[in-house]
Amino acid sequence: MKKKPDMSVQFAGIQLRNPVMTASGTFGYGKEFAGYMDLEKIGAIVTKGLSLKPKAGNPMPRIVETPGGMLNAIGLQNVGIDAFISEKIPFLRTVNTPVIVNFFGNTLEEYEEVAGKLDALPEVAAVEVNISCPNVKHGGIVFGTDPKAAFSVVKAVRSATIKPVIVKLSPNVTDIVEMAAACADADADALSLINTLTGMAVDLKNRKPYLANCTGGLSGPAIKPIALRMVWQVSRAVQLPIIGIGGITNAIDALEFLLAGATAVQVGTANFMTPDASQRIVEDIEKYLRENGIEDIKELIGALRA
Amino acid sequence: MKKKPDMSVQFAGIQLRNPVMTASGTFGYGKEFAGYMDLEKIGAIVTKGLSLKPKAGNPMPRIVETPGGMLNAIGLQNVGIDAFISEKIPFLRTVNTPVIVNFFGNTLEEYEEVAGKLDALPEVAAVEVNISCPNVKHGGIVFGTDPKAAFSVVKAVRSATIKPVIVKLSPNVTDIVEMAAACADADADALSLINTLTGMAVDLKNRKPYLANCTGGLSGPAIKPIALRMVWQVSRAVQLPIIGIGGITNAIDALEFLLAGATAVQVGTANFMTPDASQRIVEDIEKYLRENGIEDIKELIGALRA
Amino acid sequence: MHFKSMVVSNIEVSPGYCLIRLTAPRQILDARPGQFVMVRVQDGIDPLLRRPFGIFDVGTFSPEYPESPRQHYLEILYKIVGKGTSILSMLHSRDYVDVLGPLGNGFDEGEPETEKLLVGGGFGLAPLHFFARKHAGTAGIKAFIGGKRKEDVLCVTEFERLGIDTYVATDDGTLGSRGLVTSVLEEQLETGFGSRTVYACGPEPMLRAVAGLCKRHGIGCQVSLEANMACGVGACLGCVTKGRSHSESAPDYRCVCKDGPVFDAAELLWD
Amino acid sequence: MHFKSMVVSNIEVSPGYCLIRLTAPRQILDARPGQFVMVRVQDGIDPLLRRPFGIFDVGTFSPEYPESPRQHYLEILYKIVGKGTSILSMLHSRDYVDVLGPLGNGFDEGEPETEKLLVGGGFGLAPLHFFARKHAGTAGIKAFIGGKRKEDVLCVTEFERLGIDTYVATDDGTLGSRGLVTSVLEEQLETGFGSRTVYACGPEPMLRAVAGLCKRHGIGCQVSLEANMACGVGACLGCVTKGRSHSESAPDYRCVCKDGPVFDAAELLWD
Ligand SMILES: Cc1cc2nc3c(=O)[nH]c(=O)nc-3n(C[C@H](O)[C@H](O)[C@H](O)COP(=O)(O)OP(=O)(O)OC[C@H]3O[C@@H](n4cnc5c(N)ncnc54)[C@H](O)[C@@H]3O)c2cc1C
Ligand SMILES: Cc1cc2nc3c(=O)[nH]c(=O)nc-3n(C[C@H](O)[C@H](O)[C@H](O)COP(=O)(O)OP(=O)(O)OC[C@H]3O[C@@H](n4cnc5c(N)ncnc54)[C@H](O)[C@@H]3O)c2cc1C
Ligand SMILES: Cc1cc2nc3c(=O)[nH]c(=O)nc-3n(C[C@H](O)[C@H](O)[C@H](O)COP(=O)(O)O)c2cc1C
Ligand SMILES: Cc1cc2nc3c(=O)[nH]c(=O)nc-3n(C[C@H](O)[C@H](O)[C@H](O)COP(=O)(O)O)c2cc1C
Ligand code: FES
Ligand code: FES
Repeated sequence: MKKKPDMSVQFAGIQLRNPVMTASGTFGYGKEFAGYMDLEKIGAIVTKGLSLKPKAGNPMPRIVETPGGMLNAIGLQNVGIDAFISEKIPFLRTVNTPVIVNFFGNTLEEYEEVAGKLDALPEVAAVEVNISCPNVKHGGIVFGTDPKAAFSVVKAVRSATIKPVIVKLSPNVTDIVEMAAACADADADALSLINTLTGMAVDLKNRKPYLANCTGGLSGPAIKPIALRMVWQVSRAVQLPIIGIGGITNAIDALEFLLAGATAVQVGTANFMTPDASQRIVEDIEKYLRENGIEDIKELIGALRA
Repeated sequence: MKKKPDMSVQFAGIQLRNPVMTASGTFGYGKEFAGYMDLEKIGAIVTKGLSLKPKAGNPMPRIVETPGGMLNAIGLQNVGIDAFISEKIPFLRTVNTPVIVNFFGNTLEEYEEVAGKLDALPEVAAVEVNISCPNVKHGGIVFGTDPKAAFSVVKAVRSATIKPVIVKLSPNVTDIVEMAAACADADADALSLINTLTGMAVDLKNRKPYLANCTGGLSGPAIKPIALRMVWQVSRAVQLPIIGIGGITNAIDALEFLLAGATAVQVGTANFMTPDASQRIVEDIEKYLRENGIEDIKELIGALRA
Repeated sequence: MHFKSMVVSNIEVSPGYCLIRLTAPRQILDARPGQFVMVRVQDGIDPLLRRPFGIFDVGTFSPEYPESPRQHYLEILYKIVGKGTSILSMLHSRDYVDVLGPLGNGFDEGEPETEKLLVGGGFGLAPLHFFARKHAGTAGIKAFIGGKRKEDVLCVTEFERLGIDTYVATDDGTLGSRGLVTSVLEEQLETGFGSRTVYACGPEPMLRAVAGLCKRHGIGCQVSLEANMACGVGACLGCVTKGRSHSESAPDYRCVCKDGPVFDAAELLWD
Repeated sequence: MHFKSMVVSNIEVSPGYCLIRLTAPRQILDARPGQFVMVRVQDGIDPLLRRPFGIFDVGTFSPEYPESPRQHYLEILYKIVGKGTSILSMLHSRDYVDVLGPLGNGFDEGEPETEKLLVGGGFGLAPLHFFARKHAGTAGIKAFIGGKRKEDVLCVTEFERLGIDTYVATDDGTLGSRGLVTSVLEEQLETGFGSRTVYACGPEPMLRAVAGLCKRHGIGCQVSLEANMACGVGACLGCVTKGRSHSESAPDYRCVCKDGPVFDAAELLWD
């Protein structure tokens, strides 16, 4: 009998019992999965992307399966920050697991305002800034595909909150390291990568795009190699802790991300395959550590010999 | 009994009996598959990427399966243009199917020189320029991720050959339309998209990147949604015929690319799943056209109602 | 619930339609008609997502081998349409699947004395069958079954065996009257009287027609909707439908999985 | 060839190792020992690529049911290591797989009077078994089988049944002598005389050791290599290995699938 391995990780001033979180938009506000797993077994819950005002999202259909993945064009539907505080926080308060709130804005000012409101909430362990959104004031250029725009968003958020600021990067860029560096320059505390890749599905029968929105975000196992590559590139170039995301469905996937340089991981689409995917991953990581005589999971972070 | 549908397509001065070709690097020099299918049933054969001198390629392992796809880091191993002419052309000459030669260079000058040599070969119906290669003279920046570099490569090739010039785009960019437009400005005749996405696989047991080269190119069904999206974006913005590539494994996939705006398609990784994949796709497209009373495949090109 | 389930039987009941019986924990007996399950038909990533299916029936049976305890089951009536349902149709008894459910809200089962008109087409009969099984014997329960051709008309025997008056219509007239099932329903609505509710499940155009009919006749109508689903538990917002008051500025989206799949037709926007 | 093939039987021959018999066209009888096939274990994209397996045997059998014609088969001896081989191990008789092959070059079978020393470990025994079956009875054929534990030592009964002297070594001494099979081979090389060739198939370190041994003793050595493969026909260049004269400036890569999988050990670079 080996002794219980140390699964805890810390970064950006956050202390997690283990490195496994749920990814924004795939886990609702936690409560939806409460009947299917123990929310207190995972490292953190990341909630659905919030905006200042409630957002309607896109028309239907919004999701479609693709080979080894899925496209979603939810369109960031959410209840808005006020309803989040009144309707969602009370449940989350009862769960002894850190809550990280993902949010976005249509303008710099909105980012700043939401960050300010979140700053006031003791239940929020950290904020995760989704910068994969078009800047409606500047011709719809996506904040997360332009280093300068990313820099200003992060600066704005940084100035509005003393909570740890995690920036979630878009993979739809030529140079992910450049984006990561811009966020580091703007004093982000950590980086999450990756968000979804822009894709499309075609409905041959009706000769239409399958999704009402035409394009959607690709997630799931299909994107894992791209996510791993980006985590690895960024971890070697930028001195910020990284949360690895993209196609993680089991403990092996999660451990691969740690080796590639991630301090923690998020589980997204896999929650749809198995509602307790995140909890199982925690359990299986622990089993792996035991079986391989690894006393502290932190030994694995960035341990890839390349 | 309906009459035989017209499967032919033409673009950039090339006339094909049908729009289905094989993708470079997945079909060798044609001969490798001769025993498993009828090479005269498909639209064109695109050969393995050629360079001026023979190229060794990367150390092993070079390939690994990923969810719904595969990574390859062949490293552009090839026999070089001279051996191509002496050893590969003689067989290809015996096959009554247009041959499109994919090639690349490490410098602008090399691109130009190979294009010049190919220009002299009557067996070559068109050239396909792979611009997903690092420019060794300029700090290794990949030609295909910088519009200016892409423009100059295409210009150089354009000046060296009167054959149709097809430019094969890299998907590892923020803005594929910008890249396509740069190629159009440089007088490309057609565009092929997409090449592979850069990805990585990790060997947990040995704590190493799985591929000797660390990163590799992701291909196969996993990338289809990204490829479809890019074909659709480019077809709406740039007035050049497009060859759609990425994860095509069956006739439905191929038809989706045509709807999204491709004039023809290439079948890559699917050749490994079924050696006669490209021929089957031709047959099944014909069946689809018959069953749906479509007399001319050209009706489908760009027919997506978005 | 989330459970591993063993295939007990899996038979083709009409060309292209199969009925599968799956073992389930005891609590399955509490499932309400109109609820559904999300099935993972095989391990791996192909298919990636679960597939939603209405509950056709639940119950208890004694396995064939001696001394084994009685087991509970869940039945799904499904149409083979794509990858997931093809794989499902090839499962043998003793194979395993992974089931999430029962999910969503069932039909509002109403007062015993209310006349209940069940209207369904294709696999939409599944939840209606479960409903009928529970309410068989109550006054004035009637079934209206539509389909393109004879083969698409399911469950007639089952309904008749439950002693329910059953009306059939097919587009091509190969079974029952020729035309739409909504025409048959309309006749009924015009002749009948008393308190009535319609329970409908089937293709969207049919539901739309039924909802319109009920609105015109001022009678209650519950519809069970379909939507592409990823999570099934209200988390992904992939499956929404527009609520009555929906507008771009004041969105009123409801989750088919969590707020439905059964809705009061009057609560939805039928634009 | 490229053919759909029916599973005739699929049995576990040792813990973690199975032998599968697959129907094949008549031409399979022309397969040469050392050749391999690429198997697509199921439809769909998971797994995506074919899996390469050496040919364990080929032959002809009479199906059980009366009046059916005699059929030809191909046998594969495989170890369950990952997704593809797990799925393969769950196939029942009458299931289908898709086979490409025979592929590659077999062993150079040499002169009848040459002594043939077969050296293998794990599933590396598969092609050696096929070779032995063809050459059983010829003078001086001997088999050297290695493995970690007893369970990894395959085919001993088969070889003995063919009347072949068989030497076994396991790392833990649970069967045969304790230690590496190469030590046993070395003893043999030191005592024996006359014209001899070694035929080796197994894990890379073993092949390297065998190749070194043969070089020192100046005798011929043929090795069958493994590599990750995509196409199996020499098109993708995914499976190369370094030839003797390889250098960065003058590359000499050989395709394991097309130029191999069997190579003269002296033709390769063992760096
Ligand atoms: C609440 C609910 C209850 C249902 N009950 C039944 C039932 O009792 N019997 C039955 O046969 N079918 C039922 N369906 C439809 C069933 O889910 C689809 O036919 C099935 O998912 C098709 O899967 P496939 O892989 O065979 O098809 P594919 O077309 O290959 O599926 C591709 C994707 O589209 C989705 N999809 C395809 N058709 C539908 C559809 N009609 N509704 C929702 N998603 C779809 C699939 O789930 C999958 O994600 C129900 C759907 C919902 C939402
Ligand atoms: C010429 C040749 C002959 C072979 N003969 C046999 C045989 O007779 N019996 C047998 O059991 N095995 C044999 N192998 C090895 C066999 O191909 C692998 O064990 C098998 O591919 C593993 O597949 P998997 O999906 O179970 O494992 P996974 O590890 O899930 O496979 C992942 C990927 O790695 C590849 N891979 C994994 N292990 C190997 C390996 N050792 N060699 C090549 N590719 C590998 C797979 O093909 C697949 O693409 C042979 C390999 C080669 C190249
Ligand atoms: C249905 C759905 C909704 C999502 N919503 C959000 C969101 O609101 N904010 C965000 O930053 N990411 C969102 N994502 C992206 C995921 O958090 C994650 O980055 C992505 O899905 C890749 O991880 P995966 O492959 O594990 O799913 C969403 C993903 C899905 C599938
Ligand atoms: C093994 C392999 C080798 C390749 N070699 C080349 C090449 O030499 N030149 C090139 O332009 N593309 C090359 N490609 C990319 C393919 O031509 C194609 O663009 C890509 O694989 C996407 O298509 P697919 O998903 O159908 O495979 C290669 C792809 C693979 C898998
Ligand atoms: S399926 Fe996810 S919210 Fe309904
Ligand atoms: S496997 Fe493709 S060249 Fe050998």
